[in-house]
Amino acid sequence: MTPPVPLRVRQPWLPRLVLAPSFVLSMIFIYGFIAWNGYLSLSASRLLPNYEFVGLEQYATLFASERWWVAMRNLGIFGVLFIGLSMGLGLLLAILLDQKVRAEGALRTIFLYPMALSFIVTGTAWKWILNPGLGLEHLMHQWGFESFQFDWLINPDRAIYTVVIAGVWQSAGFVMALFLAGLRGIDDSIVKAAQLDGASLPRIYWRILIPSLRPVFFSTLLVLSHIAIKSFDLVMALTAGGPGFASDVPATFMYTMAFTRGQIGLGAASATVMLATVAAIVVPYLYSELRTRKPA
Amino acid sequence: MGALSIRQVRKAYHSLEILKGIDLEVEAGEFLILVGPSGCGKSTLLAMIAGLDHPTSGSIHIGDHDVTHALPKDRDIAMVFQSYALYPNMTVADNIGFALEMRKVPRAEREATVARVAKMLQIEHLLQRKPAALSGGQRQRVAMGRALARNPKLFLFDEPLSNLDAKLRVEMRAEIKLLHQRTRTTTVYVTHDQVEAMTLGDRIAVMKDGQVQQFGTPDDIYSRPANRFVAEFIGSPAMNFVEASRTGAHELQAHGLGLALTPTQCQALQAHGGSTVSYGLRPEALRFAAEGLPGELGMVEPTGPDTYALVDTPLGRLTARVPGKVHQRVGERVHLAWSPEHCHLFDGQTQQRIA
Amino acid sequence: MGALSIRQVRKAYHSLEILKGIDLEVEAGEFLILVGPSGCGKSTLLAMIAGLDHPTSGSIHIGDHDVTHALPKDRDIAMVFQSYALYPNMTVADNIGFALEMRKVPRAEREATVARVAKMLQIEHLLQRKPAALSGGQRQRVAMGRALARNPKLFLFDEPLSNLDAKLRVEMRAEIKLLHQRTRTTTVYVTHDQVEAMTLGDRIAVMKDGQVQQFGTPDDIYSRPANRFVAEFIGSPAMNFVEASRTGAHELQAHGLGLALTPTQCQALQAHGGSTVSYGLRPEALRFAAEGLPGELGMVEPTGPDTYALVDTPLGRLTARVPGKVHQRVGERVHLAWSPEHCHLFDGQTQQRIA
Amino acid sequence: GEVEVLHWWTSGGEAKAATALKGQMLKLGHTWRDFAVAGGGGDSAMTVLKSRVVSGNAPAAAQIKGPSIQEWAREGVLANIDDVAKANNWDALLPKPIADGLKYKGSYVAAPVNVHRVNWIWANPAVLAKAGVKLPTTWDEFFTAAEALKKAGVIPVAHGGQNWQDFTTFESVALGVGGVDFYKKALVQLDQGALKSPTMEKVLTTFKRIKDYTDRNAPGRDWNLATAMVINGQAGMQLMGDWAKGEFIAAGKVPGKDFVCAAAPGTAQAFTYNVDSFAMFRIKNEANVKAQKDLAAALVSPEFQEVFNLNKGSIPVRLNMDLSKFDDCAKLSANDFVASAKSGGLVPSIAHGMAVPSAAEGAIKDAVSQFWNSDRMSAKDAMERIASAARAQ
Amino acid sequence: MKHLHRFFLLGALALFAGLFLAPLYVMVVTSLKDMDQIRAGGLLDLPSDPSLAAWSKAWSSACTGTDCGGLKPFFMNSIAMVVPAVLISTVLGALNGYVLSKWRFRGSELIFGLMLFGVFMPMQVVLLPMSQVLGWLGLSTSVWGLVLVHVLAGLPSTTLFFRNYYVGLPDELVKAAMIDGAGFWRIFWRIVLPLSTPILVVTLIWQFTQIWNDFLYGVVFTGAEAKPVTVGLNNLANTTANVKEYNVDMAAAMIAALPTLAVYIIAGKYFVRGLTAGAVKG
Ligand SMILES: Nc1ncnc2c1ncn2[C@@H]1O[C@H](COP(=O)(O)OP(=O)(O)OP(=O)(O)O)[C@@H](O)[C@H]1O
Ligand SMILES: Nc1ncnc2c1ncn2[C@@H]1O[C@H](COP(=O)(O)OP(=O)(O)OP(=O)(O)O)[C@@H](O)[C@H]1O
Ligand SMILES: [Mg+2]
Ligand SMILES: [Mg+2]
Repeated sequence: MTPPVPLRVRQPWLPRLVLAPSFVLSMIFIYGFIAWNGYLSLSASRLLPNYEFVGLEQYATLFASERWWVAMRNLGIFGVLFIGLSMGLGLLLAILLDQKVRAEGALRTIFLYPMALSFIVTGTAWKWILNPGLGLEHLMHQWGFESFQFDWLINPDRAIYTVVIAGVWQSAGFVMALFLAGLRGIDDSIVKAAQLDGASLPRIYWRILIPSLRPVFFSTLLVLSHIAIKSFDLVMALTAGGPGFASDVPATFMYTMAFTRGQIGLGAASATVMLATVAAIVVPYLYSELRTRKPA
Repeated sequence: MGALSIRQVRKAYHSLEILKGIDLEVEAGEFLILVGPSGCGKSTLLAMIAGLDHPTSGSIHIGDHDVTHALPKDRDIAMVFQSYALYPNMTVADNIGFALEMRKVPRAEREATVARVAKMLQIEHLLQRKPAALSGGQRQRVAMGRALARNPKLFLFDEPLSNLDAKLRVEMRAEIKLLHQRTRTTTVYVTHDQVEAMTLGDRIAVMKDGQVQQFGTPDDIYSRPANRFVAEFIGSPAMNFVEASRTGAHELQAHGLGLALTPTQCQALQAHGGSTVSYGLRPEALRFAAEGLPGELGMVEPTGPDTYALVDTPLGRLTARVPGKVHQRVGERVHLAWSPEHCHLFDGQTQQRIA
Repeated sequence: MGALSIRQVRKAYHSLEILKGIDLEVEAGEFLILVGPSGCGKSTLLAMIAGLDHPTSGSIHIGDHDVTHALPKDRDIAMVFQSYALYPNMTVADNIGFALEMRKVPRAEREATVARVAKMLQIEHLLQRKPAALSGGQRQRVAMGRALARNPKLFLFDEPLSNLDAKLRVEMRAEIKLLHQRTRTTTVYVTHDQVEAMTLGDRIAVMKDGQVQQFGTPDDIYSRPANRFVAEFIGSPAMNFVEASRTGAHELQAHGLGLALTPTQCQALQAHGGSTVSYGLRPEALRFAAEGLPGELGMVEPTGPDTYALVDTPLGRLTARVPGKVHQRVGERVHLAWSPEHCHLFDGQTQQRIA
Repeated sequence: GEVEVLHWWTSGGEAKAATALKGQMLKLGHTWRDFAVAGGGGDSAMTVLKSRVVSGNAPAAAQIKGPSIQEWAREGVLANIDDVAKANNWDALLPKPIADGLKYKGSYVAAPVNVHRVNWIWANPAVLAKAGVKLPTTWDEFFTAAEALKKAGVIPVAHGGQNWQDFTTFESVALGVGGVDFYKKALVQLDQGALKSPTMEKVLTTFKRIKDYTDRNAPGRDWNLATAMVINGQAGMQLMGDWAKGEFIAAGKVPGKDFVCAAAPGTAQAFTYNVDSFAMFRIKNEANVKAQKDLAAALVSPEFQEVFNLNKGSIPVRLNMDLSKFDDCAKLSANDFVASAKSGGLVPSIAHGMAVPSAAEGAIKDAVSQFWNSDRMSAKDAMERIASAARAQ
Repeated sequence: MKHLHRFFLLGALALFAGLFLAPLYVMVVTSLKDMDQIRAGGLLDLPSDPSLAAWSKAWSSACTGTDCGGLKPFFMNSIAMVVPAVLISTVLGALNGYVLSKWRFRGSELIFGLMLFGVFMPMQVVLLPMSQVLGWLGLSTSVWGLVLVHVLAGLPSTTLFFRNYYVGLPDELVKAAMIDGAGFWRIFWRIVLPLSTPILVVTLIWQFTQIWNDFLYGVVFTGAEAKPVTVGLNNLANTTANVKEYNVDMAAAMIAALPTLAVYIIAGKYFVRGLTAGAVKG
């Protein structure tokens, strides 16, 4: 007679236990801090946090501040252009690389390497290249194109576009990698079927392959929009929000207010608005993502 | 001049020769089956007919045209892929209409065609769905619909049923057959399932290692396999083989037992050299009898209408296909009998058919 | 007391009831088949036997132990998955030995077992390969080897052959059967292929929508299907059905034609209420005859030993399974005949067997 | 004990000065932990300081000045160093306006190191000579000179387009054009009337005119690079505080010969001061407190004041020091300091955080910088913006 | 025709490659020039007299504040901080992903969603609260404090990566191992982890670049002794004598970038492969 099977229920506690530390830490780190920040935004905090309650005063100040609206408008311009151009360029590069090019490995690395570099590192080079007196404009003048003008960095109306250029440079390669991965994941026979159906290569991409990348578009969009919203060192390194505050974005606004201006309350208010914006984009996505991924 | 001629087609990837000189002539309206084990080059040959790949040497003709180097879109071919290759981003209707759109067929005409095809395949209610929302059988029909919308010179199918479950496979098989009976479009159909090959084909090309082993009607292939490979590959359960040696001009012996032959077989054997012979018997040629080859019942597999009985005999383990049920029990002694005209003889060395 | 008892097992995910009270008793050494269409709950039931999931109510006993809530590793079972679930990072030898290692079997003994199993399955030459370097049939064997190494109380198979091609499926089916004859380990085997179900099982449980429709020997299931669903599901090509109405206590008529019945059938019919009856005929019960039911030959599917003939008759399209070849041509007039004792009668409403 | 000192003195002259201080502390047997955070005129340093204070781990001393000292003190994180002040008689040594700036509720919480004069103009005499002009003393002269320099093919005004540099220039213009009283009213008391007066408009117009004489590459340029342009003759003049002198000296230039200095046009009678100071933070360890006090004492000691200010280009904060080692510019500065203290022309620099709380300062700085950089904004618009910025608290 | 096609394709790729490489090229070339040549202009010119002097100065003798030790000490700090931070966040991410994909329980999806939101937190928001917490823990200004911050900041993304990858591993593997008698840890260790190479590479590279390149946390949460290389670089580049030594700045920037660049060049292939293998759904 074999010994009776021990009557043990499943061990539901072990997976939970393993997840617990990360869960608790994230709860504190993410939601605790969001709450803390939310509270500060309702306080009179200036140089250091204090807890004198002032209601929505900081928000009133924030929404009355011209600089804030410049920052928001810049985020709009930057967000749209940065996301649009990164996607466009990334997709173009992915398609070009998808044509069985011999040097694919090397080219991929070249397009991808900006990801590896922090703007603390490349900011100097970029500032230099974009500076009319030293960089591209200067170079063109030296080459004899005297009328060439490229002074966006110092033009308050254009400065934000230089940030876009640098941002696209940094992110396009990553987008390319994502799209390339997506393209490689598409069943080969679909292309063959389309060839038999009489479609030319550009049409195959346009009508079939690119539309099939829809899920990749969504994840890329998500990644890029959060880069756009969080973009901080990009702006800091390139223009520091200047000239004046012409290229300020919410992230730099928040930083300046909270840390160099001694208006922590105002900074916290702007951070809350930023978080709300992020949440408005991300939460619906996460929701749908988690719903559709129910175990099949 | 046939509808499709494949002449001395060879294909090598680097130094590896995949196709070793294929010759096939397909008549207009014929249903040709390419069958063979995995990796024998069926898909490669099909890709070359479609123009998705190009032969290293040899030529391919469709009707009167040499299309060896023509682009796929200029060949007027429709193909159903093993994976269906439906365009995931388009609705069923767009999938079916895509080829027409590419050929600049006016919208109204296109829609009429899609509707007609959908009706024929009974997928009208699915037209607005995306492929992801279809079941396996439905996808298979859409893939067929895509091909049918075109009314091409040639249909190519690459194992279109291999992803389906047994039940659906039988149904779809019948549908494809009916379809062909209706449209009479020349068709090349790849499979490695020998039942599909037998039931669908007007003619069958059995391939192995990049070579055609036999090219003939299903009946030819089944009743007069050209060599031992074909004999073993076609038919389920597979043919039983007994290795026999010649003890006289027209006498065969295996494990000390003489094997009976018909006069025709004797003649053929006599005309043939070689010292060993493979003696093949299909399971349905064997029957239980009161006397004959004695053996012990090793296993019984009832399938419903028939039962497969595995019998251990002095000639080795033989499978018999018995109609209805087997009443003997495993381990019991039984006797197997067969008429010599049902046996197949192959040369022991070359494996080629003798009779 | 059986080797495995499943008692009133129910399973619901949220509000959806997947299993609706399953009762099964399996004797020691028996080979039980669970068969049914996709989504009927076969895998769910198997997972509960394995302990990978737990019933909402009811209990499961292995031998004398209630294992309803025991952990998988404490149940002493081995399972072969449809996808094989070989550990891709381990060699074949490690795959086979993993369970023993987990049970702290000493290395020497483990190696001996792996060697023995590998020998039995003829995969000795593959022991150092990774699963990725194996063909489908080889993988299947390794998956079996993994189960065999354990010598468990119970074997569970979840559609182990459905990924194989037709040829290999037949071979592996025979191997599994032989293995069971050798080891006599109690086995539960899930499939939706009715040929596998018929050939392998000592007993078969036909499931549909989370309920057992019939539980009996293959012969029972094939010859005396409990309801129309079972009759249609088991057998390929499927049983032909004619919807008939009762014109008297024991007279049936369809499309104006009277249908012959045996006296036993008449009695059963008489004892039974209901106004409509499904009249079922297996394809092999039909044969071509000089007279009988007239019809037109719609399609011919030769499979080698038999031919399926689809005949359009006043009673609808009927499939006949004819031994050997069919010499009539498509479109020709033929007559079908059958003996009444081969027909099955089901109630038109409840679909339950009458006779 | 150990002193950790947070500062952003990382550039040439400043770094030498910091090294001098370190030397002193080492001599007293303390350990010096240098906590330099470069960049952004102390912006990054402030961020770090805040997080350090929040985490309860403040450095012993940090470079803080002006009203910020009171702001920090109000948060209750600064240490009382009255005992050091008394022992060294600071009340007598330091000019009253400056001493008041270092106190919170009557107690010293910070130690001063120097006085910077912000309203300076620097020039390269060789370049001026080439263009045939002399160092301007009024704004009219300034623009004449600038025009001549431009003709001569040099950049008239070296400027770094960072907002604090724009603001520094603005402040000098305001003082020169509007005079001391206007400056006090508008930029210290933030009087709305003064901020919206015609004087203010004139100040802004003058300020904006300067931009025409700067080069296009100015944006983002560091001040010391602008100074370097004067040093190597690329540019003629620079409006910048006296720390610029440190760069001239560090480059081996001799005052009066290789470069010349003067009060910014129209401000000879006034003195905008920028006092660097170290606020002392509350720390726990006894030994470290001792070191901290020694640091405070050392900062005001004559030896350090001399060494430090010689390097930094500023003048000692102690009155009555022997200035024999100092150069002419410094001597001029020291004289004006004493004189303007008497005449009431001593005003705090708004651009360097000496005049108004940081929030108002920042908001005005934004407005000024925006005006400087925008080609479309009129002086009137700018005035409105500055006035409304001044209401920020 | 076909060749023309190819020509344009390669031309376009080469053009883009040139544009992408330009900043790096400028940095490298400038770091090898001497100051005279830099002043003469010619951004794209090759160095007339290439020398590594600027590199060696940036590495070991450039000054910031009162220190003249170059980047070397900062570099070492970075290594000491990056290695544990990357390893810990990766291991935790792998465990979380394992639980969230293979051992789901009621509410685990919600937990995942809540954690995932952290990916989108603007980093400035956490500076002050984090300082407070580190102060309470007594970890402010220590390397371990910074490691903790990076682990926390990286956890949402590493969890996301692993979870999405593990979702793609067949559940049957885990079930088979359970039946074979392996428990939670053994399944992870013996089955799941050995199959994680592609995603491990992606995560390691990702975390390494994120953490190595971080400036804000580095400057805020470190004391005088533990500052990472980005902070050193920033101080160095913003520390100017009367002449701005662009060559030294660029050399310093290159030194600071070298490890991440090397990682991308050596392992970039696996990065893309790993993305294909499961980090992107698509
Ligand atoms: N691009 C290629 N390069 C090298 N070898 C190839 C290539 N394509 C196919 N092969 C090889 O050619 C042989 C034939 O392949 P093919 O796909 O035609 O086989 P098949 O008969 O269709 O098999 P299956 O039934 O498995 O589909 C295989 O051995 C395969 O490995
Ligand atoms: N975790 C789950 N949550 C909700 N529904 C489930 C879950 N697992 C299975 N089901 C549902 O239970 C039903 C039975 O599933 P099961 O896998 O047992 O079917 P099956 O008989 O094995 O089918 P197949 O032959 O396709 O393998 C299906 O409808 C399935 O969608
Ligand atoms: Mg194939
Ligand atoms: Mg299943």
